[in-house]
Amino acid sequence: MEALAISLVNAVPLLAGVPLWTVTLLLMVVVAAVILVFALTFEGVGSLVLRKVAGDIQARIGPNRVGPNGMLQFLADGVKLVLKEDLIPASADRLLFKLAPYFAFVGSFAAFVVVPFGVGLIAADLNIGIYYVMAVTSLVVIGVLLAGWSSNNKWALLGGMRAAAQIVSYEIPVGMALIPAVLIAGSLSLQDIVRSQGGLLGIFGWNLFHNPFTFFSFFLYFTAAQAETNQTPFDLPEAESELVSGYNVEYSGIRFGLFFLSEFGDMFIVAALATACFLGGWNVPYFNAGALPWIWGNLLSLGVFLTKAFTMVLIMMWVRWTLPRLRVDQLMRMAWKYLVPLTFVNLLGVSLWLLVFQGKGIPGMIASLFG
Amino acid sequence: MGLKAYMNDIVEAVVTTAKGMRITARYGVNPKEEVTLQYPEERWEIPEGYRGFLHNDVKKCTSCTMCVKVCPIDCISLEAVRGADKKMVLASYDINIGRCMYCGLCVEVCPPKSLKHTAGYEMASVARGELILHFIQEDAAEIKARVALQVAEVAAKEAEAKKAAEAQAVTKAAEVPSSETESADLSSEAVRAAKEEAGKAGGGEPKATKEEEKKPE
Amino acid sequence: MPRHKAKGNRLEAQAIFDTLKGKFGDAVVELQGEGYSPAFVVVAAAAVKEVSRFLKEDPNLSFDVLMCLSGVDYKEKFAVAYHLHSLKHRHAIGLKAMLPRENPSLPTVDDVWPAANFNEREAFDLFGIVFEGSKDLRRILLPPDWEGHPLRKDYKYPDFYHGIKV
Amino acid sequence: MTTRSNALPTQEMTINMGPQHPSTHGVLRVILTTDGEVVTRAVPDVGYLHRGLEKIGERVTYAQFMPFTDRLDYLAAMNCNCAWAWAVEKLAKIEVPERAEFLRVIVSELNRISSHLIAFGSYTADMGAFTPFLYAIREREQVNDLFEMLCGNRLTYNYARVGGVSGDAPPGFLEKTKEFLDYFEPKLDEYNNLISYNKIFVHRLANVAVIPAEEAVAYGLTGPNLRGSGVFFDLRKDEPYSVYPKFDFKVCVGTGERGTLGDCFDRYMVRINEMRESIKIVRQAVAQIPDGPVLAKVPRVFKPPVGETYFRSECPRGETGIYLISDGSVNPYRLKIRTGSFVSMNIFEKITRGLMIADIVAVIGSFDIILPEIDR
Repeated sequence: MEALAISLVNAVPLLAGVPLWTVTLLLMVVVAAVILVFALTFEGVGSLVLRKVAGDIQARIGPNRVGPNGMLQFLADGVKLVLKEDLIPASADRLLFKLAPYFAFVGSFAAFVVVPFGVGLIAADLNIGIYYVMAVTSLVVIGVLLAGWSSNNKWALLGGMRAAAQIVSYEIPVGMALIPAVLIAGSLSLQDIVRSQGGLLGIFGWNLFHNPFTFFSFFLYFTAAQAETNQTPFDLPEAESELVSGYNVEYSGIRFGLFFLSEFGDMFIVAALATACFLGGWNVPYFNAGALPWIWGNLLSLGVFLTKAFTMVLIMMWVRWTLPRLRVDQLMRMAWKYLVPLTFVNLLGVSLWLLVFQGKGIPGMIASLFG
Repeated sequence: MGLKAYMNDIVEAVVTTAKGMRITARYGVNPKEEVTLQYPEERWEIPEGYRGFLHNDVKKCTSCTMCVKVCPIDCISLEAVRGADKKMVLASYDINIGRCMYCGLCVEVCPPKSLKHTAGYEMASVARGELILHFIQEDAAEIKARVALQVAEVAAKEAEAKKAAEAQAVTKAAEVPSSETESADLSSEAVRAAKEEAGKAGGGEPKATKEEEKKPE
Repeated sequence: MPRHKAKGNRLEAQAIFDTLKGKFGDAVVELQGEGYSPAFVVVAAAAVKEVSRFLKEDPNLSFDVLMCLSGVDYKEKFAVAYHLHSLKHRHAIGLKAMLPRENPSLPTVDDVWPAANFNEREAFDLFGIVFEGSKDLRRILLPPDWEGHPLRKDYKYPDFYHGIKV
Repeated sequence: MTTRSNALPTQEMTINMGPQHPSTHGVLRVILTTDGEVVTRAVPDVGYLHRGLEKIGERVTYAQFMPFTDRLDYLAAMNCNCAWAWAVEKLAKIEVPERAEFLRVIVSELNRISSHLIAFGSYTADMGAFTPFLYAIREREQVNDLFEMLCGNRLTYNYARVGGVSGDAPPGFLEKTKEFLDYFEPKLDEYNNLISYNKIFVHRLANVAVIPAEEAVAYGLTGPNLRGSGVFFDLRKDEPYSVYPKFDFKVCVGTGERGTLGDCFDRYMVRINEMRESIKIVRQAVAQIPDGPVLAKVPRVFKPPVGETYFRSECPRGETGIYLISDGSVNPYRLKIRTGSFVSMNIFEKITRGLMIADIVAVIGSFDIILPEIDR
């Protein structure tokens, strides 16, 4: 961020007198605003696309009344949620009740900082990228637990307990499944991971095809991440048909809206991490986006990244409208007896593979055969 | 839980999920699968036997109260007065479609087939009063009054005709004794009383009180 | 007993009545045959439990299904009608116990046929017939504090229930 | 219920899976006492939809009670209509013309298909998969269109009459039925691929609330709930009424293919297979339907002879038995309707001990109960 600020100060003489740290601060605020706008629009459009995809799959039309073919439905939802009176149950724990949605939203929005949108487009290229994401997304657990406990409703309490058990126990497989990408790139920073998948191999440079273990760990990551963000096969915390509506049963108005947005935020984060770590992030296949002039390089890489992320989101929606829901004990059994051992074996496999082949994947070796 | 069962679980999970997703994908991909109907714009065509709101063709209705008796929830109310020409005149015929359950028993049992189901089904209303269909626009009491007057006039005409007949009979009786009996319960006073009341009510419609139904002899 | 070959022999009502008459003597009062589609064996109220246990356990009767238990108000007396069916022999019989008009009660059969519990609670709820020894006899369909038993012929509708017009 | 002595003293929670709950299929209230997620005792509390149908039955005439039987089990109104008509005909020994009996069988089996579709759809929706529910509703709409064309109403048909049926099938009805059956038959395999054998769905259903055959018979379960436990008892085969003997179809029974015999999965699969059998029946009925009148001569003021009768008919949710007492007057003297869902609630408390809350939803779905039938 400082480099950007210095280049800005040199370019604009007007700013010469202003001390450096205010400029960086201002720049951070501007970037944060851009990211927030992107996050909110994605979450709004995401909810509309979810309902359209649902309609399409279920042989019906989906929202098509508000705006041309239903395009402004998400704005209508937003306005409705803002205007709706948000009730607080009489015997609820008021402070925690109000606090819970912010935890949930902050938990999911903070992870946007590290998402590698383009060649230069990243809010903060932290060198502990993935570790940071793991830490921040576990804030959602606190939010959901608070919501469950503070709304003084037995169904919400059950929903909160389930959420705590589920998200915590799926953090481990998610973490373990991402580490192969870190091993290959040799750094936690997401930009480095994406750059490690670039180069002339094009599509085969992706970590997905690096070796059979990473291929397998992509699917492990995808399932575990779906569980961590309460997507359908694992949407036990807000199970409509059992717990009436899980932890957000007592929420209405914009508080419910925040939970709703944070759910879609999580969805995007999972898709973004999947593309960054396994599908080659913003790398344009067979073409070095960095070589282009500044503005075009970023736009092209941003476009490639977003298409990959959105296809991942669509796949999540597709799975959401197909599978039934697991029971709590089956959920736990799947986490501890299936995902955790599999990810560990997988991790072992990747590290052995890297040791034996000095970090080169199958496509890399084939390419080196042909010189 | 041997390793084989463990592996089998995973494989089975993946295979069945994939099969399920293939089906939802097939529906997701081709848009012509939509079956929903955009209600206010498009409406589904109603088959002709459809049991919608009831409609009673008042002219054909002989007010035989069969429909009132057969309705399980008594939502048809009917008032009729016997007219001068011995046929029943409908004073009021209401069906409370708020309570009606469209079972169709009344339509089946209606002898003159005047009560029919229309194809209407959109009658949502704010006030419950609107859900009571009145098939006779005129107020019931007026009809009764008018009918009572007609009956009275006809009775009066008959009375005069009878008096004239008596007069002839008396003259004839002078030559031939006649054994005509006559129950003149309808004396001329009844006619005069009816007219008086009409006069007393004075201007505007002749608001006659609800008169007893006159039994013709 | 997954497969029910119809190997049992299907007894007629008269034959069932005779076996019961033989076994229980005067406790079995009469057989209501004509006009009753499944014939009814009228039994003294006190002997209902023994008769029903015998009907269930006896091998060539083996009435293992209690299809329907219903209270009936015959104006001057109450009755509880049991409809029984045997899966093995494919035959059906009715069992009827006559009860006096004021505080009618008879022993329960829910230990012979567990299916009887809900039906007995309904008969108690709508007729006021008390089943002694029942597992839990409380109102099932009406609110717990409802007075009167609606299905009785002499039932007068209360005007209000907790201020709600009935 | 904590066993270890030094364990944290936990308290049991009582939750009202109350009259308004997304998956109690109506206004059923289950009082759950749970220890965490595990249910120690689930007591069903019924009666929220009690309209006193039997008291009404004593003040209306035999023909007037027909529309009330629609409200007995509104998802299978045709079966209840025909059950009432058959019961009164058995009491008064009325001869029903052949064509009317065929029409009754066709509509009863079509209604069985649409009722099982709802059972299948709402069961998968309770388990979290919403899509199959909409596919099931799409198919059911076509059955509703057929009924609308036949008798003019989509849900409360009031189609049967004492002595026959209210109206003959309009032209094109039988062809449309054949079209529907041909369209619908492959759909069943599609459902099985989509959801029935899905790993998660099977895990949610198999070995949950197992009812052994003896217990099912002792508790008086009937219909798919009884056959799910492996008991071969189907009224259409064992106590044949109407023209059912003319058709050949199989009695579908639970086979314990994905867990022990008599679990939720078996009851669910019996319903799916029963839909196939109903398709077979309707095909044969449409092929063999004779011509002729559809309503026997029944006097307008219908006074049946004095007597008592108990008629049992196979409804989608179990056996609907009508115990009818007539004292020769125009109104029935006493009318007791025994239904399948009422009896399956009887066994509910016994088999749900120790299950989890999510399983309570699975058990309610597997019994396919419907509240107007329980409360009458």
